[in-house]
Amino acid sequence: ATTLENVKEKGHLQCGVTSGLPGFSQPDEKGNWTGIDVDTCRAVAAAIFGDANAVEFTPLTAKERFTALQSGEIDMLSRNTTWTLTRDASLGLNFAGVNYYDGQGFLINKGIGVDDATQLDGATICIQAGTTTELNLSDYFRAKGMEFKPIVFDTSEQTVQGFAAGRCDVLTSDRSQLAALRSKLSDPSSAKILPNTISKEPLGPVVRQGDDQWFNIVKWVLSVQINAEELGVTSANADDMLKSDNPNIQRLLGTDGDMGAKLGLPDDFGYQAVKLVGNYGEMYDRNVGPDTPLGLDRGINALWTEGGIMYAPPVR
Amino acid sequence: MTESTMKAPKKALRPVKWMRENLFSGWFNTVLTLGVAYLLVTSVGPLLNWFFLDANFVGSDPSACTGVGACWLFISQRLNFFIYGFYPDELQWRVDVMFLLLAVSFVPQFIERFPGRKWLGLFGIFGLPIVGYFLIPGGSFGLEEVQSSKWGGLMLTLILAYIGIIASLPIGILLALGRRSEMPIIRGICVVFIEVWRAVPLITVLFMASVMLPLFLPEGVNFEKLARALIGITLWQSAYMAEVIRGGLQAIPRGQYEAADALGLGYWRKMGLVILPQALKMVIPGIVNTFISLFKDTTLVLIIGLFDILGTVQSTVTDPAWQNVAIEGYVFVAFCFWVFCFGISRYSQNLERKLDTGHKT
Amino acid sequence: MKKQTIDTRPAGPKPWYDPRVRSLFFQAIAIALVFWGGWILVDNTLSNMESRGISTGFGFLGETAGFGIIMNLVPYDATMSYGRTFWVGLTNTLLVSAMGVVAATILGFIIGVARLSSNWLVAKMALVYIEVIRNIPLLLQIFFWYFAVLSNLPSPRQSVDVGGALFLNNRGLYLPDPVTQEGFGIVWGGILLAIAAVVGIRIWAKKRQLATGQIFPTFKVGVAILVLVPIISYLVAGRPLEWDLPALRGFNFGGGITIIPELAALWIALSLYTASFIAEIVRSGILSVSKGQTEASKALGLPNGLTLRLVVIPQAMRVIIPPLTSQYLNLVKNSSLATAIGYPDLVAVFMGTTLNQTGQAVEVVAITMAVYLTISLLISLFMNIYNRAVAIKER
Amino acid sequence: MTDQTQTSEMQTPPKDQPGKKPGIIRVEGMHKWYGDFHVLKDLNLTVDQGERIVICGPSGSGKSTFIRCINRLEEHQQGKIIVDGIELTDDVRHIDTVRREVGMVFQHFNLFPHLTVLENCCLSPIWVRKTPRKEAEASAMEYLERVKIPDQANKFPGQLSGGQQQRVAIARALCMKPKIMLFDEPTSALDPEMIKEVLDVMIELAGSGMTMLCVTHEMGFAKTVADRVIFMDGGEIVEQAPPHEFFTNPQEARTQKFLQQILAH
Amino acid sequence: MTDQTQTSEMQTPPKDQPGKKPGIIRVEGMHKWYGDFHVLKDLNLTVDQGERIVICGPSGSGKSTFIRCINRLEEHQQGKIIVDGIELTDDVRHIDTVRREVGMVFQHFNLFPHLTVLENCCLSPIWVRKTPRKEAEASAMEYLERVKIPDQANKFPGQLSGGQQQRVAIARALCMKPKIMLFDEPTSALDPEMIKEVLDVMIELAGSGMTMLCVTHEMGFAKTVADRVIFMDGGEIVEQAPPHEFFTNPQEARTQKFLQQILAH
Ligand SMILES: Nc1ncnc2c1ncn2[C@@H]1O[C@H](COP(=O)(O)OP(=O)(O)OP(=O)(O)O)[C@@H](O)[C@H]1O
Ligand SMILES: Nc1ncnc2c1ncn2[C@@H]1O[C@H](COP(=O)(O)OP(=O)(O)OP(=O)(O)O)[C@@H](O)[C@H]1O
Ligand SMILES: [Mg+2]
Ligand SMILES: [Mg+2]
Repeated sequence: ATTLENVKEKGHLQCGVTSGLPGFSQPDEKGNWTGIDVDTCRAVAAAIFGDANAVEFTPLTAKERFTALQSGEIDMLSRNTTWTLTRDASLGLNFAGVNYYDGQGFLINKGIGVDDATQLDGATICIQAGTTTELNLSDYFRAKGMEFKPIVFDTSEQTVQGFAAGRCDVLTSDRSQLAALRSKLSDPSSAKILPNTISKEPLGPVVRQGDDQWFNIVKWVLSVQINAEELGVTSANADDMLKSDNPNIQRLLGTDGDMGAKLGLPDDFGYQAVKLVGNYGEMYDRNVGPDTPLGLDRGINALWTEGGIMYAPPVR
Repeated sequence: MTESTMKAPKKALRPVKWMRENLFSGWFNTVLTLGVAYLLVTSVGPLLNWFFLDANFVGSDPSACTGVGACWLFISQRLNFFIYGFYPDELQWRVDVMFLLLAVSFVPQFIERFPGRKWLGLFGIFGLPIVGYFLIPGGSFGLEEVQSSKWGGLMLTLILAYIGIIASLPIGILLALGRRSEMPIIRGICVVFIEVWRAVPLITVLFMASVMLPLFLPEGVNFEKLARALIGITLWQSAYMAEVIRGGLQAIPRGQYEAADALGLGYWRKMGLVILPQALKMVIPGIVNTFISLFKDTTLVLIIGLFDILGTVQSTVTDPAWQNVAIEGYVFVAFCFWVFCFGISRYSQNLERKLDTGHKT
Repeated sequence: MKKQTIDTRPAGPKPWYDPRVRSLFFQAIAIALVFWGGWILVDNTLSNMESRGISTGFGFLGETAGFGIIMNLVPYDATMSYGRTFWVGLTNTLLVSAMGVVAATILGFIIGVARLSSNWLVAKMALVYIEVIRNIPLLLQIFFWYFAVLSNLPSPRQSVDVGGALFLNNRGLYLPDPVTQEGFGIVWGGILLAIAAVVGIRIWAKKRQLATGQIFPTFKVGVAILVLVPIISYLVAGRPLEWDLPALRGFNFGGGITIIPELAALWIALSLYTASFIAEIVRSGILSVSKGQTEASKALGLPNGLTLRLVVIPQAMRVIIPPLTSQYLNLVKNSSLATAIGYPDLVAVFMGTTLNQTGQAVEVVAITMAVYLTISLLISLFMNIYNRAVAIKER
Repeated sequence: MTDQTQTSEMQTPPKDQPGKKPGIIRVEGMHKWYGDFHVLKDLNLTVDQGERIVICGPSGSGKSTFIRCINRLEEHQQGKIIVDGIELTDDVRHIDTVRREVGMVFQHFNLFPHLTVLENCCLSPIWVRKTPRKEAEASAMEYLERVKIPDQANKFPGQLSGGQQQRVAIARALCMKPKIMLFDEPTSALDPEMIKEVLDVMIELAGSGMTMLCVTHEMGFAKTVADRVIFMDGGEIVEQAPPHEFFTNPQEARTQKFLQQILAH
Repeated sequence: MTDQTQTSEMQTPPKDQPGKKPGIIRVEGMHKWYGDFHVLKDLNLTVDQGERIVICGPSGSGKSTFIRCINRLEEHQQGKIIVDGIELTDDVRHIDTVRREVGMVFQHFNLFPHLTVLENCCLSPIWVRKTPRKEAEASAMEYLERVKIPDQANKFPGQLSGGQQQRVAIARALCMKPKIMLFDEPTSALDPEMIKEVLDVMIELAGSGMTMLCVTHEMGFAKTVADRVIFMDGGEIVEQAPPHEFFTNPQEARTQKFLQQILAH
């Protein structure tokens, strides 16, 4: 059976997320998940079922995530995962797009008195296991002819704990996370983020290979959200926009054409996704934007029209 | 002779004599005593201060903690999460009912001569899982459904250990019988099964169960993550259980087997009516000890992302709102486990002693 | 004897009433079931993997790993292969297991004997230790030793400094590394000489005891020789040894030998935890030797020390060995909890990062399980041989 | 060998009681080995219904092995054993049928310690003979009365003295309503006072016409009740004769030596 | 109190063998308590070198406790025990010296199961007396011959029968070349055939002039070898007399009752 059929039969979408990363996916005390990765899942659920809550989350460590997806344990993985060639090609996975453009950075203990990554020769560095970060770091230090000592933890929580306990001088991760992780320190001002970005980290949802329909669904739900922002459709004005005579908006919200049917979805899937979850900008602002504890500027994640590189193919 | 009323002579005052015999007999013992006493005196004081005197118990937010002593406030504020995980507040009575039933069926086991404690125990073993099966997840009898992903904390720890031990019992019995079978191939299969499971670390088992299992199963067959963790734990545990039960089977004298044969009971009746009842009773302490170790091992589900009690604590100690509460959190979990394990192990030791004497008479 | 015509039933039973045939039949079914189940499993896995586009095979072991590992006993850097990461992880697992087995055994025996001490205070402290430690999950103890203790250690700049040679901070324990210089051969010679001398003395002393009954203080003399001869040869050779002292370089110490906190925490936790079980095993082993044995020994005039050494311990050992073996096995398995605190053992490195980077879950997990199985079987085998050697001969 | 068999048939006293089936147990040229050790050598024996046979002989002579072969607790490798017309072969049905007809009492009682006396007695009737529980219990109580311990019915074996336990074991075997009873040194694990209790019960049982094979060294018992005494040595039946003949006029040198020893003791 | 002690001294038959040290064991007004339980009450006894004493009495009368006090496996709390001129006090040196002079044979043999018979015998000579192994083994073989089991020297105790084990235990005690041998019911854990084996060895030993204290209920042995029979009851020495007198003409009512019981048996 196709993944879509399986999902419909189950009545919910099974989505793999991190076990706790502010802004991306994090459960609150009641077990309600929030974050941009979580919203990506919810949008897919909304598109399929018209119900943004028809989704269940499987918290995964970085080590477990691909195996869980490969084995069919989850239907899609939305867990700040970097798109690389190997992962696309030999792990049997497909990246359905990018919901956050990131780059690897360093969080350092102010006490060591460093303000550039090139001064980190001989440093002890905390990393999370099973990430591209582990590989980038090696490459970077090797290229610069520097040495380092990696301390590899299973979860980002333990990584912060290790850093907080003084086990390492530096914590490395995607820049988006550094701020979040720093906020978990008991004294956030004791640490600072270095300006260097040592890698490209396009993060996005992942599906298994071999089911193009499902791949398309996830890819186009994400594209719809980005396009919605571009077209000015928000969850607040989605109902009004149904009456819009902009053909782009009409196709987007399913009032015109059979875009949904081509994907095996209801025609109003775009409307549901935007109405129930919001467009990309809303997702961003709600979870990681400047008004959140993470306080991240849009930066390169702004729409291409606004100087960023967030660009989605047209719904046509 | 009339002197039988004579009392034993007393060499010295009791406490002095006791100390001389038990603490200061010989220079070696004296040195030891003084050394240990010094260590005790120097460590107990600061510990007591941290635990009680300087500790903060009351308040409503993190600022109530002074940071000098322990911040027990953190525990009391998050207790609900530690016990029930994400289980919805308004439905927690269901879990409470299970806790109560658990207590009702097992606390009397510690009390000799409690009327009907055998029946309560049997209810605890066979009835409780059934009640729990309907009560905790809900979804039937008009109970609202609660996804297993919302279960957590102490409750999850208990569920894992409890189901693990009870489900592994029958499998363990079959494996033990198989390992003592006269058929070499059956025996071989059981030996291999038992030894392989006993050789691999639980976390590899859990890893396989939690993320790889669907790979081995036909497409479309799927269980919940929790169910899969349980399958892994149960199979792993059944190998240990089999070894415990095998010990009991071996301890049954050959005459019992022969007498059952002479009465014309077939293999299954011989085992079911004569051998197993005796063997199982004999190994109850072993089973209880296995339970304790399983109970402790359930903490490993943290590594596969289930929020058991250690998982809930681990996930909250990094809460930036609270300063340095890791130790308090760990001490709290340690205390919870200690109370359970120590209690149960005491019980099993009692049992062992009782079975021991019961054997001779 | 006349054959009576009693209706005896046919001599050979019908096949399905013959227990031998039945047993063959059941076993055939069992085998068939196992193979069938195994085949289903393999078939499912293969078809699932194929349909999901997961590559199979062990070719990945030759690919470049590209990630760093903090501690390696075999040479390793990021340019080496995934296959090499396996050896790094395995040697790290073996290291911490071996250290744990040694420490837990020593500690366990001491505490087990302390538990039986006539000194009330010592006995009670041993009891408290055992009851506290063994009733708390090991993972929690590892967390405690790692996170709670680590955060109370000083940073490298404020290291605890012992004589400028030994440093302790939250990056680990730094020890001087001996670097041999020219002429160290003499010292090696001295050491070999001392060992040979001690062995010789032992043989001689034993012979003399057999011949004359006199007992030579082999132990004290042996220790003296082992200590003095190497020292003298060291001095004679002109101190041909330099110490590579650890020193603060940049953020961290360089040089010397480092014991990283992950290893230390795991080792301490494993040893303390396992020791509490071994202590109980030792105690019950000693108690299992009947009082009659000690009485008989005393009646023969053997003093307490000899009674313990010649009568009690040899008999206790046979009770101690089997449960001790399973504790060793547990310790090795428990060392896999390393992954929770970032010690690069087999599970953390190989079943962790390597698995994740390559995505070859089935192959990696299979290799890992095979390794643990092999270790277990080897330990069991070794202990069984020992156990057979100390077993009591019965009629 | 054949001559010995003939001798034994000749020595069997002709039974005059009517309705007795001849040859309820027939052992013909039976051999048994434990590995390479030849325990039982060419045994031939015919026991008629109602006969009471005592088997004696030095330790290790194969007495226990022999009677255990009769209800196939041990397997013989050569020759025939026919019990109540059924030959003991590998056929599981035959074994089950024979075991139902043969009660056995062991030296060490082998009562089931986790069941009460009554439950011990009812186990086989209920599960093997499928008797309704009520009925089984009633009949068990009858047998317990016969062995004079009805008042102990609800105690556990561990609470009884050795003599009482052995009597329960006898009652348990009788509850199967067997045609044949086998006793393997039923009194040798008992204290002297208790031996009498058990022998009394056995003598009463012998009086009721039950077919009995009894391994024992209680020569008094043999004299009182046995129809025939069989002497075994080195895995062979050396001599068999009615008790008065056996004790007063043993034929074989080995028998004479054995009798001297045990009577001197 | 005193009168009884006097009686006992009077009843001791005068020794006429030359060179015998009088009073190799002297027990004077000895009391022992287990907690509050008064086990031994004012015991007085003198044993001369070469005397053979049999102690009997009902179960629980303190016989074992008494002889265990003599090599201080139990501690007495009041009175004196002087063995071979050394008083048993808390002083470890004295205890060691005394234990070297006193061999003991236990009811349950207490052989060391992990050592061969020969090693069992050589243990004390080698480690306590510092005898060269060769010599120790030669002398052990002699004693094993004396107890008639030299051929078992290299077996382990678990491979021997009870009677053989007890004989090894005797040989082991003799290997220390003790001046005194204590036996605590050495035959009561044995099967009847084996009792004789062990008693024969003990009788032979008695013939060689060894000082022996033996707790036993084998009255035949007492009659054959004892110089004096001591009867204990309730922790007291009730009566002591040479065997013929003791058995034919006991003085005390308690003794008479006891003798009736065991002789009737
Ligand atoms: N399972 C066995 N394997 C090997 N040899 C055995 C086995 N059982 C018994 N034997 C041997 O077979 C012989 C006969 O044993 P059996 O028990 O029949 O003797 P017995 O006449 O009953 O002796 P006892 O009077 O001591 O009970 C003995 O030599 C014994 O050692
Ligand atoms: N360790 C002990 N603690 C307390 N009471 C004891 C102890 N050992 C023996 N007793 C008691 O002391 C009394 C004398 O025991 P002892 O063993 O000396 O008797 P005995 O004459 O040797 O009896 P038996 O013939 O049964 O061996 C008994 O009542 C016994 O219960
Ligand atoms: Mg027998
Ligand atoms: Mg006694």
